[in-house]
Amino acid sequence: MRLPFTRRKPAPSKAERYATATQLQLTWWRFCRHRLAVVSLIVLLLAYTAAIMADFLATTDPHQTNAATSYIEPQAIHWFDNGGFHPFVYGLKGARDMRTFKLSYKVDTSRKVYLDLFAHNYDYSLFGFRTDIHLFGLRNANRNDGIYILGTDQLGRDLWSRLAVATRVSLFIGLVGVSISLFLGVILGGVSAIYGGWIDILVQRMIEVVRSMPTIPLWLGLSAAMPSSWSVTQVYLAITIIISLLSWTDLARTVRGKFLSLREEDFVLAAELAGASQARIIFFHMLPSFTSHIIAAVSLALPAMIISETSLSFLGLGLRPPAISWGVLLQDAQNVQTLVLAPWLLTVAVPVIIVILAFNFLGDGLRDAADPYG
Amino acid sequence: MAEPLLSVRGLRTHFETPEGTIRAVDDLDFDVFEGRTLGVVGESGCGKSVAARSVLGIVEKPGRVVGGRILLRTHAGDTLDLAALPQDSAAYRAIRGPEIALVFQEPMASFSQYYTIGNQITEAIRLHLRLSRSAARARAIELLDMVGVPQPSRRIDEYPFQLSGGLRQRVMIAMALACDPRILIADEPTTALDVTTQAQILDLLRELQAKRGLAIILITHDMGVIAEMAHDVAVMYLGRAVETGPVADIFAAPAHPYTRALLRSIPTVLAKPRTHLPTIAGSIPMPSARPAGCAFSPRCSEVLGDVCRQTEPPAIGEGARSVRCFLHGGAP
Amino acid sequence: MITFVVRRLLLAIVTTWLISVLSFAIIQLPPGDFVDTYIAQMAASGSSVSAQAAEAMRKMYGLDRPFYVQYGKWVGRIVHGDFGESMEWRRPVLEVIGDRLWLTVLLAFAALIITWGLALPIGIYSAVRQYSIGDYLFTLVGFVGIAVPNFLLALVLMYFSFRWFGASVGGLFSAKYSLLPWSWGKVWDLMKHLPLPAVVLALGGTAQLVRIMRANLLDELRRPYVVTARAKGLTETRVVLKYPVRAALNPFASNIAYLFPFLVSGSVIISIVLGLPTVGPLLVEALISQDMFLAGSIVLLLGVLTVIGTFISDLVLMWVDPRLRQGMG
Amino acid sequence: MTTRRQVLGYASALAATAPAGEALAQAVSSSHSNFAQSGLVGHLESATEATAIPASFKEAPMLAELVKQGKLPPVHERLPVEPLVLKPLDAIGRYGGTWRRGFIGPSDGENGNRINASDKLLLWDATGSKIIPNVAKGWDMSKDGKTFTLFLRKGMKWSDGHPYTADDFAFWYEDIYSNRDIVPTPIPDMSPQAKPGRLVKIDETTVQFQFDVPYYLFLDMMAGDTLIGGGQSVQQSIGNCGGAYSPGHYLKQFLPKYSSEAAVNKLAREQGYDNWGRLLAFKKDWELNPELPTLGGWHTVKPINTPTWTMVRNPYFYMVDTAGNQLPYIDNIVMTLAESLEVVNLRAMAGEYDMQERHIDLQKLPIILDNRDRGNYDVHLDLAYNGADTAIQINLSYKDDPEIAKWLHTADFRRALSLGIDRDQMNQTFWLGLGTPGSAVPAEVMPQNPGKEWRTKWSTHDPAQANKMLDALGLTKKDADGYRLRTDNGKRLVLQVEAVAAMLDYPRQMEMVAQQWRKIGIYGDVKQMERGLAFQRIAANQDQINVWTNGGTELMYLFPRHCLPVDPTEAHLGVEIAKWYSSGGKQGMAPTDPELKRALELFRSAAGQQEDERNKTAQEIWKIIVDQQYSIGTVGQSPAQFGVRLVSRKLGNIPSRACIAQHCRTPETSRPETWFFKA
Repeated sequence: MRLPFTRRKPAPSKAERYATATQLQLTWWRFCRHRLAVVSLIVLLLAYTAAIMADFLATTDPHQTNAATSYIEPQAIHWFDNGGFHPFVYGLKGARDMRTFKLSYKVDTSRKVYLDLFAHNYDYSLFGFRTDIHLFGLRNANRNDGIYILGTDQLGRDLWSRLAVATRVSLFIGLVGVSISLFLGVILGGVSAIYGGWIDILVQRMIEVVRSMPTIPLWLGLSAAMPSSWSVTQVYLAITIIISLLSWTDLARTVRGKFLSLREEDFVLAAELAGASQARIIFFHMLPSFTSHIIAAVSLALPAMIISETSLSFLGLGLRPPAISWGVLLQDAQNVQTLVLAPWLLTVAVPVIIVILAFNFLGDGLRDAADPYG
Repeated sequence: MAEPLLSVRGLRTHFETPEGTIRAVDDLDFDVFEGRTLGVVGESGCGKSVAARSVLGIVEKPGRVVGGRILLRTHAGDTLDLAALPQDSAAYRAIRGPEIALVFQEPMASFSQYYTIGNQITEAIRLHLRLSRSAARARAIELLDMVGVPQPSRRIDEYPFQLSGGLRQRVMIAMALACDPRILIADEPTTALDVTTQAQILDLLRELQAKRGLAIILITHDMGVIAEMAHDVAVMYLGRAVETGPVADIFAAPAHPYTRALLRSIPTVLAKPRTHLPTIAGSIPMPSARPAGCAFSPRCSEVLGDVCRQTEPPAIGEGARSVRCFLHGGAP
Repeated sequence: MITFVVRRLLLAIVTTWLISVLSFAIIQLPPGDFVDTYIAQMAASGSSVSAQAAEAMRKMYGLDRPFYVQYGKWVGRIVHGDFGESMEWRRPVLEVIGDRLWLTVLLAFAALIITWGLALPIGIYSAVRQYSIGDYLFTLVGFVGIAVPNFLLALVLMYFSFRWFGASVGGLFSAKYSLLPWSWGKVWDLMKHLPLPAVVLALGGTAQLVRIMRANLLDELRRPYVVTARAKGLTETRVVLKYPVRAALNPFASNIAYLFPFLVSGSVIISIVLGLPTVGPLLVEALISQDMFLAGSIVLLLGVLTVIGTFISDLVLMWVDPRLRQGMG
Repeated sequence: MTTRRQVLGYASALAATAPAGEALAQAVSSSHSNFAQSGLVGHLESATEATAIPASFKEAPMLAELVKQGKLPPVHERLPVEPLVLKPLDAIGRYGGTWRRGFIGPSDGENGNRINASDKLLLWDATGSKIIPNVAKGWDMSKDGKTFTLFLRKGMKWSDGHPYTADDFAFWYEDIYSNRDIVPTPIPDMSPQAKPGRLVKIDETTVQFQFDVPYYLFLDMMAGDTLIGGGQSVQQSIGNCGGAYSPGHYLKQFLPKYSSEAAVNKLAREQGYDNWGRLLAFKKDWELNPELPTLGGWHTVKPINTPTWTMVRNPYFYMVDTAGNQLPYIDNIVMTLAESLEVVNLRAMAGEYDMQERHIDLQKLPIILDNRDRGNYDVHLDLAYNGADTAIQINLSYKDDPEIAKWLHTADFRRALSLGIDRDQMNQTFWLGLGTPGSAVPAEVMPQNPGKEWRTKWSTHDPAQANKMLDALGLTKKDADGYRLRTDNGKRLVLQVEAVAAMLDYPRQMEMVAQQWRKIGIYGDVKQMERGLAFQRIAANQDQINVWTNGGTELMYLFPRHCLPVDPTEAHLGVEIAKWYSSGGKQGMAPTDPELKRALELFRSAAGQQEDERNKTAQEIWKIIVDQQYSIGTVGQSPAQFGVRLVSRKLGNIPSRACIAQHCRTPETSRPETWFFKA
């Protein structure tokens, strides 16, 4: 089979460009040959764009509850109507069967509700501008109509709209969190390796203690300690920080380990002999030679971070309703009645998995690309 | 003159990459004789190391020996064409070590840090010579002693990182000689060492050669080392030998402009102080971007014109000497 | 050598102490104390605790004393092997934890075994056969493993166990045995129930270790000593297994200890979803109800276990890395 | 006896469940269907007391065995001279079997207490409206309501065979209740208008409670789930010391009085307790101490703090059926610890429990019904009488944020909040349409219900009206999102609603309410909270609005904490006011709101009033509560709590509908002693 990319010498045409290319350019060119990674990158860019535009993508207010639309299963959009392209959905008639106590919805084919692009719905602010324009919406809708692409939850809220908002929350928690822990990790790891001695011991103890703590109790304790008067945003930030406080250790260890092993390497000795300053050695000789490992570690840290938010919100220790995040949405699926009566609530897992996959492939691609042996 | 232990003819080692074929070694000829040292010299990237690996059959993917012959006269006395053997065949493995051995650039990196040197030496011995553990160990100690490692019976249980650079290289050599091969490929054996150690290592090699009639392929970019060590020289440029011959002759009368250029770049005591060493104009092109005609023509100060730029100069020569340059005729 | 071990031991003790303080502090963080929670629980179960009873309880449990006094009391007892009494369970903590700790360890350990058992060979394969179909396949599976939060797997598992075999498949014992004391039958019963949760638990860790192993091995495979080894005429398999794999094992080994708390935390989540009788649900319950001694002891015990794990992995590390070993000499 | 007749007064109103039926019909009218058709709601029924005492007695095989071995006296010696004779609901049962059930940990003691509430001195009948004899065979109350006499059963015995007499009351009163080391201050139940009452032994089988002021309520207190009348199982476990009687012959050994402080403390330390207080707390707790003599149908053999709380039949139990078989029919009860409520429900559906009504989640009803045949159980829906399974409780003594406090203490503001709630939506979403939307008042069939109109007073969905009222209050300014602004600093007016994720899914319910409040421009900031934290904030007067059931308020006097701020231990409506009330004005904060003052005065006066007058007073209080909307009712009279009953098809004598009420000690009023496993 064909290699998706390789580290071999370049084609004649490119010869000169390669000869003069910087390490960064080379990395980028190599990365571009890693198809999976490129695809992932695009997926992630899309995901984050969607996250930023969440309210624009939402079709109805993600918080709007309505008993009459409880547990509606995903609804098909019909694209063509009397010959032309007129996307529409049928109205629904819902009732609770008082023998089985199940809600059942019948499609009311007599009533067609048409879709509009850039329809007006609830207000929200995008980049500081207030607007009520949404990517698409319904024209002649009554209170109970909606475009339930992914169905609705118990409170009759549109899952698609909720998912959009949840994505924003969860994706950015991961991003903020990882940058904090990356910072901590590189600084502490580097310092501990370079200065060694008691500093090293101190940092090592810190790492060991933090890592020897099963994280769940830490979480529980800390989240329980959060003043209940805090706003969702405050809780959100606090949680982000907590996650990163618990996950910088891996990065620190990687960095330290690599520093130590590299100190032995000849080229560092050479540089030292050549009288290069320590800083120079670290930043010009050592760091570049293991960016790959840092990138690999980050590529693992980020999804791990997203997962921890998800898991903890799922446990009810992270973000709590009415805040919306992937974890909060999945919490709805924690009981058997949802699994049986509204299995579509599990579809939330799909974007979670896709995004985390993408992050990993991306990280893998970057790792291979940035590899100094290339 | 006696017939060579190893004679390489038209060796071609290519790397298949999306960017096209890279002809790292292309139509290379050379001979190696018992008890003599062949110096392979050239700027880095000219294919020296690939050539060495080709001979040992350890070219890494996607590299492949695509042509030519590697004729080896074995202990047994029969002649094998290694180029015809699959790299990972048992037959080829039987060559590595007992017939041809390798001494490698960075002594530190060339050892695994996780095993004692004893372990790493005896491994080969036990594999090829089928000796018992104790016998193998005895032999290893003997080898260490031979290469001048002090207190070998103690050192044998030490780890590479516990040895000095010089010692490491000695051990490296000992390991190479473990199954007494007749050909030793020394790939930049002294590059990583300081001058005095360099000298010692070279002496050691010479001494061993004298003792056991070892044939050495000395790969280096350092004409000085060549002058000191080699009997014969092959000057490589872009994957082929542009000039070969006895070291004395070549130093006395370098025939190829490239050889001359190289020689000019050796510092000599006679040179006037504070004068720049003459360097070769331009830089070595990518092997994948090999110029048409004589590969050296773009940098050649004595280029004859289109003939050089269009047609490959054939190898011309009498006796042990041969050169690929139209200055010495052969022009169509 | 000896000094190394001693030093590690001392550090382990310090760590343990820090953990004990931290765990106790964390339990103290939430406002209110056990009695508040207790009253609340009673109210929820349609009963009540009189104000007098509440005060009496506070006195009884010394909740009216300052933090350090309570901590001192706690640690003082622990030194004598008495972990105090669980306020909620009104029983010695160790009794309450009882089998649960071992079931937790067992679950985590089972997951650990599965993790290594899979990660090592797969990691090696993926590195050696980089970009082969197999590599892509394993990488994909591995990534999915990382990508699917284990509680999600647990959820799905729960659903099917409910749909197909009825509820108690969730637990670690079938209804019949959960009542009985330990017996071979019960052990066998446990063995039958263990694999599913263990696999659910192991998947994430496995995927990560595979990646680590692959990454390390890829780096090692390009080192000169591999060429040297080849030049000795060793078979490729032997070359790879003896040299680069050994080198790549190093970071692998140092990772093992920290897999454990990871697994324990994971086991908490899936135990809650699947209703497994591990310390997980107990701990969460204890923390919510601020049953300090119980929660504190559990966190402490788990912490200690992981410190021991770390210590062991340090020894392993020393054994696989002569640089360390000699350095200590 | 007069009082008995009075009691009968409203019993008849209830015994026929027609009115209840109506209520139900109305409850689901919104779903254009009547869930009566589901056939899951039966009529209130239970075993009843028979007058004739059988000539001879029979006993369970497992006991007969012990008698043969001489380990147990014969049955007629074990039974009281006048046992309580029950006429089983359907048939004379057969002995044997183990009742499998689920519990969720040591905090779930009520799970067993309620099954053993046969140790209550008095109980209520199947309708929950008529007081009937239980441990006490009868009672008498003096005309002036100052003395109350209980008649015990001659020859009745503790579960260890020791006679149960008036001495056990004396012991409780003198050595437990009056011991200030154990009970620091007198309990309100025993001290009407803060005047302590006395408990006096008249003879072996007669005890008398004497009070200085009229205390007609005491009969109900005795029958209710109160500190005095709750019975040994609940009132002497979990650190409580009520219950009117105690097994003195057993507990004496742990009291300083009968040896010495030093001696009992030594004993305590030997058994691993800090002091005799803790030892006693353990020894008198039937959930924990298998040795403890009890009166209930079953006594603990494996304590509650193990994975399987196990009980076995009490060989000296004081009830028999009409055929002379000593009850209970069922030999053992085994409760297995479930790691979570989810697991309880799953196991119940898998048929791993024989009868479970506790911790069953109404939301799961559809699946529960689907699994009936696989789990081999029947499902009954028992409707409660309290007005609100979810009551939005206003902290009437809140003061941390003056602006918020001002509004919370303004009647029209509270009324507007109430009018802003769409209760039908809640009923459909969270009660599957099985509840009754409306105010906090108890079911119309209850004697304390002030009248139909009070169900809807201020308790319909009328956003327009609500908005008018709020505007009228001066809350006219709104922000971009349409939320009203504070009048002090112009920031958004934010009400903190503290919802505990216990019992019902309060947080999610409040999410819905908060959404509905948006339409009246009120921002409800819903905080999901740990139980402990929420209750602690209530106790610390930090909460603004909290959400809880008003269960128990169907008989207000017996369990007032959910509708009036009178009990500091659980004061949903303002702890400072509760302190003020319970301390007779010594502590806490006097209510400034005259209506609230009036309600509390009425409540205080009721204790001394006769039945009918008392109920009138209760109706008055309810009118105030609803008119003022101190406690905003949403949906109630539903099966949401203990009301979804899964019963194995193997069980007999199961009533088609049980009375769900705090004072009924559900399921005790269904007489579990008479349930049995059919062949």
